[in-house]
Amino acid sequence: MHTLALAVATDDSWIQFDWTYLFQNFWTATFDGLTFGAIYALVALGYTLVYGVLNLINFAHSEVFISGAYAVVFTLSALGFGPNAPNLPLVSIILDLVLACLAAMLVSGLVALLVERIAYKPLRDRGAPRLAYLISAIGASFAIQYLLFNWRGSNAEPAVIMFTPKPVFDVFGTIIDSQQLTIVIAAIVMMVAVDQFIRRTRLGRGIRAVAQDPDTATLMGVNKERIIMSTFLIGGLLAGAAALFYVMKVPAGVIYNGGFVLGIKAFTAAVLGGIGNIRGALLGGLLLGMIGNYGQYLLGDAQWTDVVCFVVLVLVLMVRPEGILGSSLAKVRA
Amino acid sequence: MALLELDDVSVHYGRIQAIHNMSIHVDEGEIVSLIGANGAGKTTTMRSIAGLLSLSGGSITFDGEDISKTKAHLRVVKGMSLTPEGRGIFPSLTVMENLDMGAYTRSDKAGMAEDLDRVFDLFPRLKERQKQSGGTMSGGEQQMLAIGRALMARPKLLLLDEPSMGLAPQFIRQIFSIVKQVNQQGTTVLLVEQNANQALKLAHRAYILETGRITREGPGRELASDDAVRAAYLGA
Amino acid sequence: MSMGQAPMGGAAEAQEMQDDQLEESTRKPGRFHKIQEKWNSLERWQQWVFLAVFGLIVFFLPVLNPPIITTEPGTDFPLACFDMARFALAALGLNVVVGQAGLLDLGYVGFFAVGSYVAALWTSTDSTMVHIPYLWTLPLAMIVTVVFGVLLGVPTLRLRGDYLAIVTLGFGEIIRLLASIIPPLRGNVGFQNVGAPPGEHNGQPIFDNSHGTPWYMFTVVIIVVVMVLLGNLERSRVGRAWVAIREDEDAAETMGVPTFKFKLWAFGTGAAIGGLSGAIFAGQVGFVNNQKFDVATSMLFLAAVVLGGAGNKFGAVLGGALVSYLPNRFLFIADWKYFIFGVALIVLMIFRPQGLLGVRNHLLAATRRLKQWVSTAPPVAATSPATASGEEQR
Amino acid sequence: GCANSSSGGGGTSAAAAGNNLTQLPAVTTIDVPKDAVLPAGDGKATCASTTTLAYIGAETGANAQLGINIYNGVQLAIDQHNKANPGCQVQFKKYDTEGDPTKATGPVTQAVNDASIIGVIGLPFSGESKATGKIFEQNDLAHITPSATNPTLTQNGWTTFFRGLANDNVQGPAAANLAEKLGAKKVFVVQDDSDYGIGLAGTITKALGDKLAGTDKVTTGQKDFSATAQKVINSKADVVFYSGYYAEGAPFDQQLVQKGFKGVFIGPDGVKDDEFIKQAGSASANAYFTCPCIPGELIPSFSKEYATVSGGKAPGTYSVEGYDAATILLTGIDKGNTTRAKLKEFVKTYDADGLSKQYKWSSTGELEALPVYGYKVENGKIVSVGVISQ
Amino acid sequence: MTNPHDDPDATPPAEGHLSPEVEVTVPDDLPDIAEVVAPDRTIRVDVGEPLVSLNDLTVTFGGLTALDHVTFDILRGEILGLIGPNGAGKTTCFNAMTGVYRPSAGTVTMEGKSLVGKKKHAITQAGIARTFQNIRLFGEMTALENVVVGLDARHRTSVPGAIFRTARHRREEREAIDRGMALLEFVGIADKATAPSRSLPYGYQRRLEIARALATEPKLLCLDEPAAGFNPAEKQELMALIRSIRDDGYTVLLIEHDMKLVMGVTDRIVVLEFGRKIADDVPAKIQQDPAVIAAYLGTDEEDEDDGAA
Ligand SMILES: Nc1ncnc2c1ncn2[C@@H]1O[C@H](COP(=O)(O)OP(=O)(O)OP(=O)(O)O)[C@@H](O)[C@H]1O
Ligand SMILES: Nc1ncnc2c1ncn2[C@@H]1O[C@H](COP(=O)(O)OP(=O)(O)OP(=O)(O)O)[C@@H](O)[C@H]1O
Ligand SMILES: [Mg+2]
Ligand SMILES: [Mg+2]
Repeated sequence: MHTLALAVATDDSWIQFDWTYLFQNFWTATFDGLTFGAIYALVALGYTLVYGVLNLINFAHSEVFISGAYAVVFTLSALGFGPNAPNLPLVSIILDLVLACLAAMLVSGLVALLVERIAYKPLRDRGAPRLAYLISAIGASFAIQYLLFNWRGSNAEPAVIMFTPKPVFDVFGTIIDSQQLTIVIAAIVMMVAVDQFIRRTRLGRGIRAVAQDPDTATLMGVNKERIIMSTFLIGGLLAGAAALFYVMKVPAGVIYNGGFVLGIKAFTAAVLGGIGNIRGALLGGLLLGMIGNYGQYLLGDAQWTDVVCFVVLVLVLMVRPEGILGSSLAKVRA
Repeated sequence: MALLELDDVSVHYGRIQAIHNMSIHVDEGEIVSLIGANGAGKTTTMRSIAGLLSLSGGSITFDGEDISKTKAHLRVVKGMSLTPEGRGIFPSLTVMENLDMGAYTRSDKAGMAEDLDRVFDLFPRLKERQKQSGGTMSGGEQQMLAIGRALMARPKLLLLDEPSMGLAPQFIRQIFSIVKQVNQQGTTVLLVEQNANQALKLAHRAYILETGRITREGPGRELASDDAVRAAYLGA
Repeated sequence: MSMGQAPMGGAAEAQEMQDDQLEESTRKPGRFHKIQEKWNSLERWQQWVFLAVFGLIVFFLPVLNPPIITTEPGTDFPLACFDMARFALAALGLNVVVGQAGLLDLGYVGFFAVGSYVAALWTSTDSTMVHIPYLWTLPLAMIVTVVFGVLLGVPTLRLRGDYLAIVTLGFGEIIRLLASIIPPLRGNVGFQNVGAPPGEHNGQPIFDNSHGTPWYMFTVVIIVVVMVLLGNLERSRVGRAWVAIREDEDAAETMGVPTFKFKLWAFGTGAAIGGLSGAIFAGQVGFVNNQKFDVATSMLFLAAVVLGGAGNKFGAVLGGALVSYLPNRFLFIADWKYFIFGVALIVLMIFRPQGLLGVRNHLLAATRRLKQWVSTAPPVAATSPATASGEEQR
Repeated sequence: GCANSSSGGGGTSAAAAGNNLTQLPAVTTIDVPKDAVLPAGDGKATCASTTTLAYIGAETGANAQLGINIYNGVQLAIDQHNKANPGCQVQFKKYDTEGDPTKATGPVTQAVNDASIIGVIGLPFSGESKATGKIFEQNDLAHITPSATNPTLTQNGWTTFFRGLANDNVQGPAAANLAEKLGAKKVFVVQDDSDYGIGLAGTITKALGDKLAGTDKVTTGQKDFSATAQKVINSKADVVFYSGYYAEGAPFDQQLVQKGFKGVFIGPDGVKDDEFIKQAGSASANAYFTCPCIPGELIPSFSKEYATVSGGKAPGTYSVEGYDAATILLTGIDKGNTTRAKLKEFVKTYDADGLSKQYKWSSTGELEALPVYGYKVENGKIVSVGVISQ
Repeated sequence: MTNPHDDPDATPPAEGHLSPEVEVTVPDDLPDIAEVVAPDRTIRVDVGEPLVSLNDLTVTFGGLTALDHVTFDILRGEILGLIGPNGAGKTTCFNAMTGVYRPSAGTVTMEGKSLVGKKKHAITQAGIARTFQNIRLFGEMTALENVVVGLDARHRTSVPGAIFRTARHRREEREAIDRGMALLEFVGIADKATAPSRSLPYGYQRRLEIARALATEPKLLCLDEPAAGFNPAEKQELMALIRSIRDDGYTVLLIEHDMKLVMGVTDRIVVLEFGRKIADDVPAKIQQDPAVIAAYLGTDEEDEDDGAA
């Protein structure tokens, strides 16, 4: 191997397509992908909503999410959950999970609102240019991460295991367990609810109006500030829910910078689906989860997952420059 | 009784003063017109009244209440509605949704339906195009939409910033007659117009604005026949 | 360092006044403004003297090692200076893309990485490739990164705004991941003994990876050259096309600006400078592996550009230097330094949303002549406009 | 030992469930070399008051814990030395690299420019060691790394570099040996993208021969391992060797068990940490570890003293190695080697036991005697199963 | 109500005696003029020949036919008015000509060459410039810089040329500033040359848009409602400006709802309604055309003196 080009051309050992393996494991890849994809989707929604209204990539949203995950861990630990799946009746497990979910939503929602008030509101009052928001967002993201770091240290929180997944049914020889089912169904239900909320309610109409022309929206009697806060709040609440599912899936995934990578994935999902579009976020999240898994099975190596995701993103954007469902939030017809 | 009163109002853009100690009033039931050259500060005045710009001096009273510090969206609730210069259509909301936005603060279903009928009567084109998105309407169609939307708010005070801009002649006439009609139904109107002739004929009273200062005031017809005004604004 | 900019007379000054008036709408006339006025009131030769002294201080910064400014004992000051310089250079390149042309690039570190790898592949003892002298890798790195820039740009530059942002972010990640996956790039194992410019002093190589000063001065010279050349670009149809695209892409296209072509040029120019910066960095550290080419570094570059004032090349240099300097200077607050850095970003954006130096695009040369023109121009809106031929005006 | 792992993970040693692997019993004592050199020396040493040793490596950032383990060990050695030797008060300085190769040159240059520093403990990670080895070499400053295990580090011709533990070429075969002892038939190897993980995976793959059931690669920061876990299960392996750090190893093991994996999980020194147990939860019961490190907690005297500098914490991975490295440098100083050149020569020719092992370096800076210890998780604690290398 | 064929001013002043079909290039070496006169511009005197032809031009949006088989020519040297009720398709017609929309049928040709499918900037370089119905200046740039961007359409400096400041680059820059200032003076806002364009009052912004469009040295200048928001006095000035643009050798296509202005300045008027052409004639005839009156002008009772003159 004397030149890189030669290496790429001749040494095919580092990229091999194993289609049979992918097909053998197709359904596993799909269901596993959907589960994580549902989490991406919920987080993606926060990006999409804020983007739709303020035209701004809320880079701190990943920290909104991870704050919720901390809340889940603390709540569940306080309720006695630990490294072993508890031996509790189903009802009380569900109750505990709902409690944890509420706690996470509360914390994430609060953090989202705080970020809005501290990092964005003052900029808005000063009519700052768009790039300033981006940097302020990055600053907020840094600050929250290192606040968590200084508080909790560089290690992930100890695992809290909520329940042992039970097989529910069998599709094409692949077993779908109760955990996967819970996550995917709950995520979809929540997203649909939000979608309907935005499409049908007065607040939703206000959100869309502010998204397009904040000044004129004000002239219609829309309270712009309230709309913006609501948007952050909704995004935060969903991120909180996502945090619960995330901890379910990765009981030891709660670490100060754990939101960052997931946040980028979720943001990618939002763009893939068409940023600003709620259904796009759902679709993008689920797709991205599956695509990553397919890539991994096809190329036989987890390190390819992200490469595959981004390549697919570029390909999709080349065909549909505004993402799959590419129109703006505002275009969701009532 | 004065529905709207500006007392000694000043407005700045940064260090540039756009409005200098302006005092005007609009009485209940009146049509008042504001005339001035490009850049005189008409739009600035309207935006300040609507609350989009903050005052650097003076006060605004509406319906007997000092609203100088009131947020813009609350002024809408109190009963004023501005059709901004450049129309301010929500480009990807449909025509129908745009009209709905006009009634954002209202909750009386029956009244809203009635107003919608009225708007569709005035502008049949809007009825035809209910589902088209606002941004793809032609310039003139957007202007109709903007006025229609303002009517949906059923305001006490209607602020119109150059409603005839970009309209075909027969529509300009229509707009003016609509303004008259709306006024007769009880809405007070403050009208900014470049179409000074018609505006002055329509208005009960008018102000002339030059570089941020009121220079003349009087009944519309009187100003319209004033030679100096004619020379400056009517292109005689 | 600012040949092109020093005499801020004529139109530039007038423009500044105007700009300021607009900026003032968001804040009170601040300290910066007073400095600006003072500066403008100076004679031209005085400005030059100031600049010369300032330039000398900057150039000899690591040697001066000023007490309060120094990053020691935490980290070696000359090396910290070098780090500032390479950040500044990278920020300068990103400024073309983000600040001038308004293309949001969140994967700029990808170009930086490519430049580093070029230097490593062609000079490191761990590389099996043909070896060439280190200094040759600098232009080579620029060429290779431009190729990457074009490869990325051609399919994606048609995308608008934030779609481009995510694609570039993805590009940066792909470069980093490929560096891990492709065996010849040696992933985390990396390349040791990357080359350096030649030269010895007392038997010791001058460009040693523990000697920050020569590296720093070398980089500063490059920065100056790059700034002069970028200044030339800015005051040409290219710079104007970039700003026009930033302001209103459709209108620019309608005014005859081949927007795609110029966006590609912006990308290419930015990429080349990023690659150059990466190659210099690789030479100084002497070791390249796949770490530190992550999204967070891209964000730091972006923060540098915006902090200084997007669109302003002096701002980019200042921002780049600051973003690198602050964590080094405040090493002693240990784990709190990044938290404070994050808060500082927010606070700075709140109090100077347009960046430390604000935007100043001087898109035309010949400012003095302009001043004459403007002062002799007839009053506004001549009632009967003359024809466009010149006779009447002279 | 693992005083903090009160979480009570892993009720039983569950690895046996559902497979026919043998269990290795835990050991409760460990042989410390009888004549191990200790920092106190004979108490009669004299040296200049400026004599300084330095630790260079992570103090902050994500990799801080390893650094803290090490410099606490160093601090302990220096404290003990200074207490015993009133005539020789050695100073201790610390430089923070955050474990980042691109940041390391600054602090290293700063340290080598400080003439009072005559010996260095560090740098902990292979990447930063690579990036800075040349600077030590040029300044003739000896440094003993207590934890960098990449084999190529000793192939640079550096005369100032000394590795205080076995490199990955030794740990790999030892891990294969452990799998053998457990009676494994098929071993699946998963590596991360670190220098360490890749190198180690390479040697173990080689040592496993036809026992290798498959391989996969994961990335740092990865959280979802479902596909990799599925691959392991598809391969029907009874042992998984995870070559990387616990941050990914723990969630991987957890997801592996959740997917139904019944075999044994083996991790190297980068995984051997109480954090692994905390983060993998009950799944950690199936875990074994390999480590070229001696279990410090089984040396009661050390363990007790260590608590005085660590604020009550038990020794961590590489605390003993840091302590030993410092001891060697301190011994050199006590013997009057108070210049960089002399101290380097002293280390080069050093041959004596430390707490953990015999220290005698080859010309390239590798140790000659290299025990690798095995560990496992039992009742939510890491316990040693004794030396596993041959 | 002028007509290019009998108005002596219609032909460019200096070259008025040359016969049609002759191209006159203003030479570079006349020091005074060379700096200000468009260096690449050729003034053609074959006045009256078709410059741009629209043939069966059709544009549809979904089910809506915004332009329906529209055919007309724009003749060299004339000011052509394009009027019609709101939503008749005037702006669409502009957009189809300037490459914003792709026609679903029909052709647009300029001097025999088709413009359909060309990029927007290519169309500008081919010689069509336009202003926007909603002003779209480069807000952060000064007035002069805005104009110079337009001029750049004719510049040839390459990127390396700009980096290294070649002789051509310097010459082009010098010329650009001179010509840019001349254009600003021409539209009457030279003293605002160094003001950021977004701080200019609306009326000046409109003028600046015209100057910027002229800077691209178009053969055809399209103005979309340039008088919107102007008061009658300002409209008078604008009329004079449009005339002088034509007198300078440009062809002008004008969309405008102000009848006084349209009738006063155009040589010929095309009327659209519902996407179809319903009339095409000199202003005097258009005013009498019953179809136009019905569709657009309306019968005016009282407002003689404005709008619909
Ligand atoms: N955002 C702004 N920043 C700075 N100056 C402004 C701004 N908006 C308006 N101005 C200035 O304020 C003055 C008044 O402008 P305004 O838009 O109110 O005028 P107008 O009477 O509505 O004119 P037109 O008839 O052109 O609409 C003008 O000189 C204008 O340049
Ligand atoms: N992108 C689009 N999608 C759908 N309909 C459109 C689109 N663009 C224009 N139209 C419709 O096409 C018709 C013609 O529009 P156009 O803008 O050409 O009108 P115009 O003659 O310029 O009118 P005005 O004088 O009001 O500006 C209008 O009915 C408009 O609603
Ligand atoms: Mg106005
Ligand atoms: Mg139009």
